[in-house]
Amino acid sequence: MPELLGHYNYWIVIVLMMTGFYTVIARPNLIKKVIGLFIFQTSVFIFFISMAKVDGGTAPIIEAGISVYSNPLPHVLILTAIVVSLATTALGLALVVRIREAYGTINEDDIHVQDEAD
Amino acid sequence: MLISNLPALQVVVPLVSAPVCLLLRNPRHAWACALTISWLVLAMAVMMLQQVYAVGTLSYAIGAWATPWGIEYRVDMASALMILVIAVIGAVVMPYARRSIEHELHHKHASIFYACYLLCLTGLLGIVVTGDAFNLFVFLEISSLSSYVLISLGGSRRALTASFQYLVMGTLGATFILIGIGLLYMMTGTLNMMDMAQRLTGVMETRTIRVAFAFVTVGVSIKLALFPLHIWLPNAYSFAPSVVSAFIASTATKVGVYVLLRFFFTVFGIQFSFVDMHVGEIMMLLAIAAILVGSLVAIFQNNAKRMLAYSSVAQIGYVILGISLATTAGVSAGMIQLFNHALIKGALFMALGCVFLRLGSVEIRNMHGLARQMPWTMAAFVAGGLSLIGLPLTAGFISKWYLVSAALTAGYWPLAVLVLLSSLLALIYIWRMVEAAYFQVPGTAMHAVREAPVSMLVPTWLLIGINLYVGIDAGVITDMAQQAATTLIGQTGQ
Amino acid sequence: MDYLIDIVLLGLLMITGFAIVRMRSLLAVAMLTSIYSLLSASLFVALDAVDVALTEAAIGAGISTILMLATIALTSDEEKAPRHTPLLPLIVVTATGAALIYGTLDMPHHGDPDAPVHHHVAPTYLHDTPGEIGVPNVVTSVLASYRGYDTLGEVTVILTAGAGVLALLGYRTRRLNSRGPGNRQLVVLRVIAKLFFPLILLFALYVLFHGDYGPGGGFQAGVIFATGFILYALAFGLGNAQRVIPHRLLRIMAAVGVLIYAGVGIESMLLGGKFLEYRVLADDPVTGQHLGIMLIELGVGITVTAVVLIIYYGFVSRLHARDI
Amino acid sequence: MISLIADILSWTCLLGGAIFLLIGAIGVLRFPDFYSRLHAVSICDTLGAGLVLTGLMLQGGLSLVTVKLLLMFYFLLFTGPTAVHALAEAALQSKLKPLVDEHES
Repeated sequence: MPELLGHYNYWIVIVLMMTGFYTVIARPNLIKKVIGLFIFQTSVFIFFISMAKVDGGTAPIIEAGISVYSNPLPHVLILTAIVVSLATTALGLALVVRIREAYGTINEDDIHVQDEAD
Repeated sequence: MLISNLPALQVVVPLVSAPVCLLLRNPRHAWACALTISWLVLAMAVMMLQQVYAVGTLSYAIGAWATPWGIEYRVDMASALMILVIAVIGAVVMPYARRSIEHELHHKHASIFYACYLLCLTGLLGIVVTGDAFNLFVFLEISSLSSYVLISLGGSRRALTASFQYLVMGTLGATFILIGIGLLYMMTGTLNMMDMAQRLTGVMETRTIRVAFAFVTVGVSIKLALFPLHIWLPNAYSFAPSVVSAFIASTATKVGVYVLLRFFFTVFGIQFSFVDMHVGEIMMLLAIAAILVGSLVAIFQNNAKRMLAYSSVAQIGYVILGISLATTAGVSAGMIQLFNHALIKGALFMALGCVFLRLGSVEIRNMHGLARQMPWTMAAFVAGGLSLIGLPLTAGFISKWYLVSAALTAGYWPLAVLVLLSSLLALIYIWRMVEAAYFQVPGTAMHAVREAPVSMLVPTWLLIGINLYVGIDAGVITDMAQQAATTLIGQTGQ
Repeated sequence: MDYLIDIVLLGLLMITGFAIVRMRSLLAVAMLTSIYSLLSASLFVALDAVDVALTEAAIGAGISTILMLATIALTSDEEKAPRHTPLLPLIVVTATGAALIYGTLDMPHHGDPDAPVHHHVAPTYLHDTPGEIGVPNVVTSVLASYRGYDTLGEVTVILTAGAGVLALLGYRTRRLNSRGPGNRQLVVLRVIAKLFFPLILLFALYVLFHGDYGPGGGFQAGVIFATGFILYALAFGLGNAQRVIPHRLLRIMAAVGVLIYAGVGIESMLLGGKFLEYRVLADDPVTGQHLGIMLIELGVGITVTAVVLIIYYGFVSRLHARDI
Repeated sequence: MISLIADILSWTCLLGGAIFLLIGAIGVLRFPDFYSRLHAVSICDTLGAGLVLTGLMLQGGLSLVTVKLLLMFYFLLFTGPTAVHALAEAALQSKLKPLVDEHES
């Protein structure tokens, strides 16, 4: 059973990543694109945290009587990455607001049509 | 204290000054701050280069934690050369920036602009200095986020969409790199690049490492705008403020190339990258496509900035072409081209910035007879253009010479023909500008146009001057590039 | 049992993910995104990453959702159907996914204690932290000390985002409605907000200073602190929140936080150590580490609070300016 | 013996809480309009979450965990009704009419 399912976690995470990736490249709505990026990044975080897990381990906070801890390093990396993703999301959404004010639409196809007309 | 902490200071000084700049409300003060820091960075870059010459590769353990537990800063010849490129461009662009920014930006955005410029500088320097894979990702994001902001500050509404497009593609690229680093970490258990290279030898055969290689390559290729992934670049360069176009066009993609070199040669090693994964052949094809498509599309552009942007796509192609040969001669040709192209594109975009300041437009059809009104600016543009084409006595000639001879030595004579052919294409698009500016009858509105201010002309001509100097006495640069290439390729032996 | 929780949460994540792709109402998509983030935070707890879970819940499910809702309010709620069939994206995504799955085949199994990840660098952190740093939470020690430079980079990233939002959205003070929305309807919300505002701030301080011993630290504390003010602004109007913590002050705070962090690094250089070498800050190395970590967490907290509020003010002041 | 009783009690609470949460969820799906759905939601906040927390407190015994759970319970008691109230208020303000049986009116 574990032999067969040793990677099930990663496979599902890959499907999740691709859901976000697809949303980014296939949807013309700009907000949807930002949301797609967010999903993509969050799924990558799950991937990192999955690799940190040790069977039978606990959270890496040292306590007497516990000897097996999960790996703290990916946790640290992902803490950093989460903040980066917040920064990207905030900047992306601010751009969307300004684009809407300038073009009156947040649909990529419509924006393209307006740009062509310029 | 100064010398021993030099690698850290190189990045920390601009980092600390960015929030200070944000606090200075007066645009003049912010500009003065950014200018001082840029020159300081250049001074440190020169000192660092001397250090590397004197003692070889520098290693600096941040927080005094031994590698691989802490983050290591590692400066070898290749990184020292890149730092020099970034620092030179930064130091030249800043004195130029004041007038241009006063003209193109609302004054209340000025201090934010300078803060973001310093952050971008910090990010680019950090990428080059670091020896830690994840730290590279963090600084990549600093430079990317600040360049999105800088591009969005361009006046037109298309700057916003250009910035958004760059944000989406850049974040996808960065996430791909993050996945690649994650896979590498999973198989090696370390993040330090040198340590990673050593521990990779045991797991080279696994499929996971191959996928990691593919993801890092694709992610970095988005950042450096390699041919099919370049679509963000023309818009970003065309609609950004002039100063930003000059700065980013001559540094950001170059740093992308540097990251690619680091991963190909230092982390994965030449054997794995070029023999097992055949990345050389793929890169060569993409580079050829980039050179041809970029040059051809550039010919048909009516906006001069857009034309230069497509030309950048082609020029990146040359750099990648050199690297794809995977010989010391090829890589050093790539590095020379990288250095020279930074100088040329910086100068050309700065000349266009002067034009935009006086003319309010960079459409070629508005430039009829411009050379009579702005002789110095247009002369700078022509000198830069000649270098772009690769005429003898210019820096462009040196890089093409080394590229062609590297290709011939490696036995790829059609590449030599390709380089010559694309020089002809470059001649055509530069000629379109020259024809408009020198040989067309000026319109009536043209009489009001004056020459650009001295504070903008001098930096532009400074770059042109370095350019011509390199064209005549190339020894310094080729020497450094060859050393850098030897260091990179030599590391593979381990 | 562990696996069961894993599978259930991953299944829920898949359902939410597909719903996000399919749905056309952006308001619903924003809420689903929040749910997605909360589900992944729960998964992080199941995978022993409590610090990450706290951050994800605060940032992903909290702040990001608020920003998405504000953006939707400023733009529009409906998504148009795409014009062309998404054939190329489908091919790209399938290829990428297939490549990744191919890559998993040689990976160590999930939870395998013998994986290389757990054997080279990480055990040293777990082993040396009590002696070298003296804090029980290893995530804090790695974040703030061993890899403290990454964290400095991360604060810089957040500062960049703040500067970007300042440049793009600015802050419109002129036509701000200081009384906020209708008074009578908001009585309940206001009473509760008054009750909870100090509690939230207190909790933020707890998270900040308890980060050495349990999950928490500067980022989480900063976000929670900012959330307190966001609640206040929701109940009493942006004008009143502005009076409590003015925009000008936020800009200063954002810069000062980064300066505190980098200042600690420079101070350690001046004292003869390397950049960010905390142990030279005090006579005893462990005390020095404690002091350094405390100071940088404070810097992080200040910058994050300020930037989150700058971003929030930026979005919401546009909303007000448009309504009036 | 005591621990057995505590276990039985706590599991009863947990199961009861789960059932109420399920009922609430079904209600949200099945009820015809916004206001009646709100009615269904509020059972999740109060009875559902309350019972689950009580069950967990019984599992935790006299420890710091129980104190934290109590604090959570206290928070939920305030925030749940406030959130529902704010939602209903917002719906009313945006002129959403409650669904009323045609025959009676």
